[in-house]
Amino acid sequence: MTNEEIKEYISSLAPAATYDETGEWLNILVEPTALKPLMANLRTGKMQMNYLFCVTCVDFKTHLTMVYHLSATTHRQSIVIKANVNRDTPVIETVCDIWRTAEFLEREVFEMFGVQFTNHPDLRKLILEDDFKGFPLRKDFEDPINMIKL
Amino acid sequence: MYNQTEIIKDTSELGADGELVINMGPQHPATHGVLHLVVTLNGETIKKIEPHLGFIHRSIEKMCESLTYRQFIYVTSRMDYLSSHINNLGCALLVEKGMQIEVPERAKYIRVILSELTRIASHELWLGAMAMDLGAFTPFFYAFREREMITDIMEDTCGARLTMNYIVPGGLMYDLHPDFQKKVKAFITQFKSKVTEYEDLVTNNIIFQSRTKGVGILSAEDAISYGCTGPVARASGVSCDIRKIYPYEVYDKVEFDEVIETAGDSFARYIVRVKEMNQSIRIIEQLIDNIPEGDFVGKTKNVLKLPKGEFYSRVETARGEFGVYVVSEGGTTPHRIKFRSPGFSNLSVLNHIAAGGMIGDLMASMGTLDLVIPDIDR
Amino acid sequence: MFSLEGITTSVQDWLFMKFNPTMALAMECVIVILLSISLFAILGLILVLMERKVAAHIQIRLGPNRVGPGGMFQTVADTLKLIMKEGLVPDKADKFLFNLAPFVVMMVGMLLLAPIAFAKNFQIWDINIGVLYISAVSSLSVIGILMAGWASNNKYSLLGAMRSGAQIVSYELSAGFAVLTIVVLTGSLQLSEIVKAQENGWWIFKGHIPALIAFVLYIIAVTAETNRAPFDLAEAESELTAGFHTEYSGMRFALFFLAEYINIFIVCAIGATLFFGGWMPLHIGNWEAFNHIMDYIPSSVWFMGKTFFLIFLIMWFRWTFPRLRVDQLLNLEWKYLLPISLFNLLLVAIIAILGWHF
Amino acid sequence: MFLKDYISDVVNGVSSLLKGMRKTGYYFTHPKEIITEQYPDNRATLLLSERFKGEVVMPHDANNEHTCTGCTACELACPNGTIKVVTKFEVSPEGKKKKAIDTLVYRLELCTMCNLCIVACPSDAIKMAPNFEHSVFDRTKLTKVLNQPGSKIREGIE
Repeated sequence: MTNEEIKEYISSLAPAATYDETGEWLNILVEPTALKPLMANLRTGKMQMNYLFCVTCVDFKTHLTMVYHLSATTHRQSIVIKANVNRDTPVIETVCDIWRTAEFLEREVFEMFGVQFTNHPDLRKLILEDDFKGFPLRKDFEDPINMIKL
Repeated sequence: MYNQTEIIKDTSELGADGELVINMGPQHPATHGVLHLVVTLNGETIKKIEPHLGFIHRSIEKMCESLTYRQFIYVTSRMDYLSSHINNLGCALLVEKGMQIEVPERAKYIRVILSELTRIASHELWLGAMAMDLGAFTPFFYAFREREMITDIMEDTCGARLTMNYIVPGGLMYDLHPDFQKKVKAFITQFKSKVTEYEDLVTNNIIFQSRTKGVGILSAEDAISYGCTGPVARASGVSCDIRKIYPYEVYDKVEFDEVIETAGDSFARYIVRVKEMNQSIRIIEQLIDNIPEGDFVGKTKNVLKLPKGEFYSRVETARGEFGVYVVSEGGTTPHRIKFRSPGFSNLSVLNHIAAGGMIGDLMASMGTLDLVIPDIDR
Repeated sequence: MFSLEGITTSVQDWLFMKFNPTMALAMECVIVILLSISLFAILGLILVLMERKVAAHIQIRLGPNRVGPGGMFQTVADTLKLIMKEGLVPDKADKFLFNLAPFVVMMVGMLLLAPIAFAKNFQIWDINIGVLYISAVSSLSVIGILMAGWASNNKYSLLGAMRSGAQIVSYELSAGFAVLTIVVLTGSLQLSEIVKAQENGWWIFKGHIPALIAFVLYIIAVTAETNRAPFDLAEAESELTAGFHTEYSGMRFALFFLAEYINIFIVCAIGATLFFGGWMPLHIGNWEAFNHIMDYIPSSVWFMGKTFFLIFLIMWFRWTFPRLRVDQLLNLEWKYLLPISLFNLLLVAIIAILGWHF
Repeated sequence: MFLKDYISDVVNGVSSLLKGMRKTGYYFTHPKEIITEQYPDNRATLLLSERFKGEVVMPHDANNEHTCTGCTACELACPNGTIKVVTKFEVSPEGKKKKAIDTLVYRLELCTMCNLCIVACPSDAIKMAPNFEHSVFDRTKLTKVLNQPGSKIREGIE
């Protein structure tokens, strides 16, 4: 599939999507609300994206961006799905019922960035202790004891 | 003299249906580090395993945000310390890709040879540690004898035995040690003569086979869905070798087979790793005599600045696909860096494959997942 | 020829000459108790060192080599350390049972010492049901292990103790059957009779293949009974940290440790008695000259040599094999060892009735 | 053929176990294969690779001169803040002011032996020494001053 075909296909699923082809792979920016149906379609539809190899979040100081790297073990074409979420109350729907690996990756994003994943079966802290305050990977996180400014 | 009912209450904290919750780890002989598993048992049968991570979490991703593109490579040695060289390579590839740095051919060959040596060393350690999990202590020492030869080679060439940091963006830190080729050849001869020992002691052993065959079965669909990579996924019949799919460095010039088993049980994972060692030997044999002359490091600018944008590079470590995702704002340090560690995804499958088995099966499943805890926690 | 028999009889004569019979008997008891305790201590030291050296050489290492010449006093130093160490009792443990358990295990070992013939005519108690006595008493050690596991108030200990219970109860059977084959061949339960029956050749040679099979079964079963690898599920290091003695430290742990090695010694001594003729030198049929030369080696050396050979065999197992899983352990007993040993007993009975053995 | 399978199971199992025992038995009876190194005793003959990254040192020649110009390249290259260069201005006989090092503080307890400072150094003033016995009883002893007291920069190094 060429990038044009993918774009066409995704536009039919999520009309509001915007595209960015400057990087190595096709980047697709969608609305957080449109993410879940799109993902479900990408997994089961004609793209058959069965391999979610990276889920992460980036703090752009004005907003958070969820980044999903998708690929397929059959045709090996990778695409990147992004969704901007609000920094104060970041909420997005989980994809861990589509790809099981997302369960742990989303738990990590939850504790490091504070993104709330709705319908996640077990959204607890995975790495940090339960009473940890703050979201360490956000840019404004301050820890005067453990972070040494050089 | 004692009140029996009181002791029952204190001893076992029996849950509903007589469940027994035990904490395996953070200090437990089988978790090889500081992994904490909360295991719910019903008699000897495991009902649920819940990993608790973070005992060696150093927030390497946050640290890297304040390190330059030259400096952040050395931190990655501390993640998967058993394949530190390959981790370094992944990061260097990302910087080279982002800045279009030309790497000399000689450096590429050396990088691949050292990667494969690292892979063998990692698998050797895994083999010993896994046999130890299953109660056989002796293979550990035999495996370490061969591994010691590799660490000696690493020490000669890279100056360190575990956290090499031999790779810099654009090439290598310094040239090969003059004895390198001789020593690698000596290692290959030694390894080939000793590999039958593992077969006698471990592979063909009836107890080992009955402990691992049919234990911890992972289907191909689940392997993909859980994001498993490396030998874990290949044992389930999923082709996922980055060296074959997206060849980097000189992997497209060498002949080797991607080892794939279909059973998906612990024994298949074991066999995949043992066969992979032989494939690594095959790669080294093809390259060791053909290292081209030339520079070992390409021309790079003094200050490395990645252009604005996003970059992703991946390599095949001993445990699977290691990915580096960098968001750059154009400065000397990354804006956000994310390491896709193979161990993290491989760990998430543990509950799926070990629940329903016995405590002894948990050791076989966990051992063959080859978990390195600093890699998982990062 | 040097003989221990002379010493024992002269000591006995002297005691009976000096004191009245009751007093002399009491004195003899005290001497025997002291001797067996010191034997325990010495055996513990030797066997632990031997295990470490065997393990080291199998694992291409040197083993202990710093304390004394060639590391000879390493175990003495270890014992000193264990004696000095504080014996912790976990909170909420059942203190009485917790303290009692190591002694129960230890006492079983001591009781088993009674019928063993260490040399010609050197035996504490030549009981006429010796073999039966051994089978009966050796199964008592499981009580001590269960006590330890239960009283520790630790989940790992409990799991280990339960495993050990299942294991010892089932392997008791095939060990018993293996012993019975020799009883059938000899026609006596008395250990001295069994040894005497091997005057013209050991049972393992005289009893044809069934005796060999019985020996293999016996070794496997007693390895399991003494909780040794590959059947060390009760302490399975990588699964249950240390199993039933997870919470034990200091001298209490040392007693468990000692009892393990004493148990190995005892089962190997019995194995040597049953299959290798105990203190009986290697005799081959009517080769008078050969038999005569063999007689020159003291009987105690023969006994110890055979016992230590069997101990080495069990250590060799430990450092070669992986551990079985608990269900496989029981499968092995009920599906393989027990049917084979029943069949084997039948074969031996036929051989014994028809008089085919030498 | 249940019985046949049963017997072949037993025979195969036992033979696989015996093979393993033969291997371990071989090593037990061949003490020459032992690979133990008696560490503190063999210190005199211990071979360490010359590239071994043990600690950062600053070589001085016979005249107590080093080649460090105090350019702080190593300090900038270090990821952990292990090296601290304290500079001073020396007045040469001609009256020119020249930058030179006062002390080069090296904190071994922070160092990860990544070798980046050595690569960054333009005048090869520092190098890695193959020394791995770093244990001390007092942590402050791990903070070292690399330039020897009274040392000065070699002539001709800019």
